[in-house]
Amino acid sequence: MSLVEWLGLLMVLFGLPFFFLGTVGLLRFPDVYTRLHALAKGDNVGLGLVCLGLGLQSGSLAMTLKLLLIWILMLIASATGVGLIARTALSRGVRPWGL
Amino acid sequence: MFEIYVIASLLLMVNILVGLARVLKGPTAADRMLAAEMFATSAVVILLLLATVSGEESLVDVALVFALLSAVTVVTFVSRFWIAGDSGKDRRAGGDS
Amino acid sequence: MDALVPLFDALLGALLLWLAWQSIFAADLFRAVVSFMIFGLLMALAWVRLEAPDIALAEAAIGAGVTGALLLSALGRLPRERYAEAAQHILSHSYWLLFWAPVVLLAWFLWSLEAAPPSPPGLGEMVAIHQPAAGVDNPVTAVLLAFRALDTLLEIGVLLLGSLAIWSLGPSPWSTGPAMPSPALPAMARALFPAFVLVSVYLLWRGSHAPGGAFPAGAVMGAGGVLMLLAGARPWLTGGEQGPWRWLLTLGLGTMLVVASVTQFAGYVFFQYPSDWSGRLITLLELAAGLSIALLLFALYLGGQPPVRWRDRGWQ
Amino acid sequence: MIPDLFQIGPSLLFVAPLFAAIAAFVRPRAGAGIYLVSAGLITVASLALVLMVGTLGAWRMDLGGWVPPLGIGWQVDGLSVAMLLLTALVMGGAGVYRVAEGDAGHSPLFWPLWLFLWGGLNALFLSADLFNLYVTLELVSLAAVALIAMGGRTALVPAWRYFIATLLGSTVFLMGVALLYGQHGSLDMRLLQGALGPAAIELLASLLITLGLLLKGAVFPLHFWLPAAHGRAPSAVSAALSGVVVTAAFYLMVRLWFGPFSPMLTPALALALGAMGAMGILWGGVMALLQRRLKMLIAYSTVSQLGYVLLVFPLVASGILAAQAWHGAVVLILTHGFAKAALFLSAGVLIRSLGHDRIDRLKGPGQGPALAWLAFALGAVSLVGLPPSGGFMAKWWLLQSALAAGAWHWALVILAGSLLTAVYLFRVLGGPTAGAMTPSSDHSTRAMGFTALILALAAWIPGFVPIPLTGALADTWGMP
Amino acid sequence: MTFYLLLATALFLMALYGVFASRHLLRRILALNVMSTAVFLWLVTVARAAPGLDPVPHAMVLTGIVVTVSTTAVAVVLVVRLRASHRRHDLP
Repeated sequence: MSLVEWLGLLMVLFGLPFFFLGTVGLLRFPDVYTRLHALAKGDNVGLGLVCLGLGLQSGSLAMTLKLLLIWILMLIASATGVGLIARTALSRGVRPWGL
Repeated sequence: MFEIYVIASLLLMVNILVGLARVLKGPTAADRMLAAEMFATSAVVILLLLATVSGEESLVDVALVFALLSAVTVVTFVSRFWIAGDSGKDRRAGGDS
Repeated sequence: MDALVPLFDALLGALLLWLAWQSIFAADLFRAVVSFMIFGLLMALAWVRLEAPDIALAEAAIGAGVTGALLLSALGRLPRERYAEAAQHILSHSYWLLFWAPVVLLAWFLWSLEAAPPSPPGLGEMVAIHQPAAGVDNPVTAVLLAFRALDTLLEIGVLLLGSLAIWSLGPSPWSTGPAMPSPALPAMARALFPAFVLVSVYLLWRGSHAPGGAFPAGAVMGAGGVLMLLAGARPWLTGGEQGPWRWLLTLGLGTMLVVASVTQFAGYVFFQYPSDWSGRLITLLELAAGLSIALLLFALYLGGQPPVRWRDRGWQ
Repeated sequence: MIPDLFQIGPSLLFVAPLFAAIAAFVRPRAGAGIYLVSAGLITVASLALVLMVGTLGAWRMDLGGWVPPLGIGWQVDGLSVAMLLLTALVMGGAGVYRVAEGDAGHSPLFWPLWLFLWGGLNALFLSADLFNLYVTLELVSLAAVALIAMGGRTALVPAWRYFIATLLGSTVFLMGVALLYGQHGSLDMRLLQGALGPAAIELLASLLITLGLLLKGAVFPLHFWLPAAHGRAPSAVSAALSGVVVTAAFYLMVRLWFGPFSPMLTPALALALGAMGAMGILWGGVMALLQRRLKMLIAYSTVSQLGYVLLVFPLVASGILAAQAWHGAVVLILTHGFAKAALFLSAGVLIRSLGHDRIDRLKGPGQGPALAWLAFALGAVSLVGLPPSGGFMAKWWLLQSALAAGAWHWALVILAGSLLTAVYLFRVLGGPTAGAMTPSSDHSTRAMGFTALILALAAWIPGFVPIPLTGALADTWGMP
Repeated sequence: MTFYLLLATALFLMALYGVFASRHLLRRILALNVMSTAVFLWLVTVARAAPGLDPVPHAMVLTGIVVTVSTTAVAVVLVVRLRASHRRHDLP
């Protein structure tokens, strides 16, 4: 295996824990707003690292671009989605934890 | 290396299984929706890992479609079902809508 | 690794069973719908495990797109009471036969399954032999648009008929605009729309030699339309009698009917493509079907006949 | 090169209604005109096919030139063309009735849906491929549910019940098809014919398919959805549903159990199917007797009359005069379709001119247009099975077979069912014959009554000229 | 592959029970959807077990998915209409 592939594997392995932490947050955090925070980490950082890592290993430009596109799409969706849900929750009167 | 990816996808499945607790518990609809979004991301990663393991390129297309359409579900959720200003329902964060 | 794959299958199977149970029997209706959406998500993984990426693609495009949006929208129109009596037994008078007959039959079948495991002969070899004559590289496309093209014609007919049936029930039941003015939503829709077009064109192009084709492409495009609608864009599709859109909705079915019947006058049998033209005709059919499917799925989502003139909301 | 009529004829039956549906959707104002032109074309083509099969014999088509099991096959034999003719006359007649009714209050989407229903039915009767049959069944159900819902607010619940029942039926049907495909790698009925044996999986598959069809055909314990759906729909739609759509399920049962499934038709199974039919005859008859609204009465009568078709299984299984029983069942499907359509259409005329269909208030003088009552009476006589109507021929053949086999219980059921039919139909007819009838008042009511009359007369044809019909039917593949 | 056949059978039976046992109309639609998915799962498993990966069931399932989408959409809209005009969303 080449150095680039090792690097890729390393990035994937670094990315995966974000998902497990995201689930821990989803289960343990006290309200919607904090859970949104936990979710966004998995979506953005975890998926980003996995996509980059797999892209490094794929060795084909088209595949790498596709993986990057997946990450960007997920970023857009999760950024807007998190904002919309938080806004809606506030306007529906879901009280943030500790207030 | 591929064994690691298979183990990783297996762990992600366990992750989904554990996360289902949030779908069960709620309490608000948004919590359940969030968990579903989380699973969508996990499924994308599982698909990407399996694509690498099997060398089947079309699995990346499936992941691409999931990534593209994950926005549709959330936006429908907040504009058709869990609508803003429909207050009083979630005041104590216990009443499910 | 050999031990891991059955473990993966077992975990997937357990999750699917649990989610199916939740989507049918969960006390809370929204929980049921969310479970059903997750069920669809994991079914895509099952299709992948069974080496059917084309079905995974279709399931992903439709489940996460129009079906999910439709279920959520309908749920928003229904009263929000809790449903405690999730699984009431209403197996009264005449239902018993219908319910117990298949149960007994299938139980008996399971018992006999071990004795004689099914050994499917399949048509894989026959498709492989005749596929060059159909003029496409993807065997599934060859089956869909050459060998069993009548099924595909009727399938597009069912889609068109579904929209007509929905329209005949009345005007669209849900308000169309965004529920909450948010600057992020139109911005996102504008950013994503090129991606929707790009991905569906890509899927249509892939279809000739790999999993993809008219249906996933159309489904992605239709879901893109739903997103634009929710973000406040004014749809092009209207309920009036004028305009090109009625033609476009019927384009897929019409093209297939024309292609199927015209060749008869040149001495071919019904639905036979002249051999030199086969590949090109199939591409034409895919294009027409893809365009119609996108519009038809969007029309299905509307849930009723669109207004003759949409209120001009513009970009908020 | 001259187009081949054996190819053009069936494909015209398939293509014409779908093209017309598209045209009627794109140009809604011309809907009725488009319908009339296409209906004429399809009816002529159906008649031509009957003549061709009667004189030249049955044939098959391999669509696209792909030979099954790879491709989809169509069969054009006696049974198919008989059903196609039934469809053409009932759908054609009921459509003309709808044209005569005028445009007031009609959805412009009626014609596209109606033509889709017709196209789906034609595709169903032509198809010899089990999966293709599933798709056509779904097409027919979707069109039917939308048409039922056009009956207004009270039709929504019946439409829903029908939809759930028929969707469940389709899914169970598809499960059976999937099992068969797994075993044999083929979906073509003729290819499956030789291949199926009495193995467990195949028996299970055939039973699942039959269960789905029993649900779609509203056979006795599963009839719960039918009366309200057929009673609440607009009259033209009720005529099409009772006359053709429900019978499609019976057609498939006859086709399958005397075709590919025949090795599995054990006496016990035949007895079970016959018993369900007999229960349906009696139960539907009693329920019809108890109805207070005319259209509900006619709808329950469908449950009762179609029960006769299931008697064909034990009668054929007994082996004596089997062909007689088979012909009787098929002719019963045809005459019932015509007579029932006539009944629903004349009920529609009565509702239009009297404003209600309460049976107790139908009695008395001056009750409505004579033409509609005439059509109703003629249809009723055929439905009861009095000579020399077509319904008589059908029931007579069934009875003969039962008597020859010494099956007294079936003979008794046949006679009791006819007696019940006579009682509930003449309960309706008892009123107006006592009073004076008025000639049809306006032009459109007259035209509507006239279409009902023509359909009622069609139900009498087999009583007078049985030979050509049985001649065409004789060339049916798989006939006992 | 027997595993997936068993899974399909279990899903089919569970959904069949659900169609009868649930009162809410939307739930029945979900049950019918699970039921047809079970049939599709059966077909695809059969295709996988056939020699050389049989594409015909794949095509059948793709057709079936489109048909299911249309019928589901019509059923969902019918439920919404029923609720609007009859104030009810459960029927025996």
